[in-house]
Amino acid sequence: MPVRIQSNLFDIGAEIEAFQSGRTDAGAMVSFCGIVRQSEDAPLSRMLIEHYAGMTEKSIRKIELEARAKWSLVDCLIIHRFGELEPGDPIMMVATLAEHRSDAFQAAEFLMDYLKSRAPFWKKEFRTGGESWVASKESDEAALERWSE
Amino acid sequence: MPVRIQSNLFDIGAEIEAFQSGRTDAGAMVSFCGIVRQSEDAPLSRMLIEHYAGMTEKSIRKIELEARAKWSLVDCLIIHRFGELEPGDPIMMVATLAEHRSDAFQAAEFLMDYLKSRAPFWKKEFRTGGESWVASKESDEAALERWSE
Amino acid sequence: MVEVLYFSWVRERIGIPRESVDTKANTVRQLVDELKAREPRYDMAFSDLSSVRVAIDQELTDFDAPISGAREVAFFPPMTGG
Amino acid sequence: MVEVLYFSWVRERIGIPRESVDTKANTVRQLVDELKAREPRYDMAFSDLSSVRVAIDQELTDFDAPISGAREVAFFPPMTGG
Repeated sequence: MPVRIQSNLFDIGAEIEAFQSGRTDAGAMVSFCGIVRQSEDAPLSRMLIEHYAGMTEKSIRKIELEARAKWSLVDCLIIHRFGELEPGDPIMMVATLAEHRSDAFQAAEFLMDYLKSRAPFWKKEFRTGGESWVASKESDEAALERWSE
Repeated sequence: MPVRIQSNLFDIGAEIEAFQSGRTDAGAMVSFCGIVRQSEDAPLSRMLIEHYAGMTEKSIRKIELEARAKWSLVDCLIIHRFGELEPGDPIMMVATLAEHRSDAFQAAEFLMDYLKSRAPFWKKEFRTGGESWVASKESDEAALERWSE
Repeated sequence: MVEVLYFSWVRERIGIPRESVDTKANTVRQLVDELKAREPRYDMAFSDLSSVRVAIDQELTDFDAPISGAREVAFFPPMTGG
Repeated sequence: MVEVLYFSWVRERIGIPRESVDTKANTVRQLVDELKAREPRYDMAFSDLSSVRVAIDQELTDFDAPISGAREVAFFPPMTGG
């Protein structure tokens, strides 16, 4: 169950390939990748991601254990970057391997929902008009509720 | 909106990389990959996928148009193989690019649910004990209902 | 004349992937009845219609659909893609 | 003595990423009140507690949590990972 917190760029395709290749025990793989999105209205020059080093990996491992308790997973992979990023760069990725597709999909969505608002990362955007911290969305907090039944 | 129906093996990582690289207009990418799963109880030697050549691409394009009408997608990719496959081989993949993660996730799940039971493919498994056509699952038919609200 | 196609175990039971059929049937169900009357292998393939699906001109439909004007009628089990 | 950490705009407003604080507070809320009484920059950082989150020893908690025995208290805005 690899969890990696890194400032280095990573290659989505190579990570997915390494995660799945040679395995014959899973019928379904789901991946999610968050990418620094450019905007035409307010061009983004770069993004800075701050994190709480001592807490980050610990909180992500906790989220991962919850996912493994809720669904039948063969494996999962979580990579999240911090530091300086450019438009088009991958910010983070999650991949899940399961026997069946519904476990793989649900676990990936659950991991994403929790990483969004429970892992200690903060994004700052540098645009032509100035710099600002990305605000959390009410919809992200609301997304967590669907997992609490 | 690439749709490819092919007998050749494809490289999941390379496909995902080619699909996303150089793009800065999407903040979220979701991929699903179906893999020939090995079983310890009844070892699988190979899988054969038959399809209805005239209808396959047409039916997949129709499913794709429905997904694009329901969610805001930047792009999507669908690859499905036919012919002879080995354990561990990718069977098919779907990838979606969207501004936001919920569109990317939902469209990918929708595409998978429809490809499972509305695209004209039939799988045959060759095991030590004999060969048999994979039976459709009631749960796959039921999965379609959630999209009809 | 209509082109009739068979896939998966329907094809295996009937023994051929396709054939041209000269039919007087108005609906898919009538075409199935004509085929079943021909030979036991058709009767075996169509013994349980709840496990057979049909497409006319490459669009999924049902057994009550009219086949007038159809170029291609295909019979197969529920699909198992993905 | 407790180690107090600040992140994102809480850090920017207070001007430092961490400091050791000698405190008599029993709860997080009392610690915040002590800090606010120090200097305007703390008052500004903690002016709206509904937009500040707190972790004690790297576990998310709330402002009523006791801080006795805590080694590390961190303040930050709602997280925006993923």
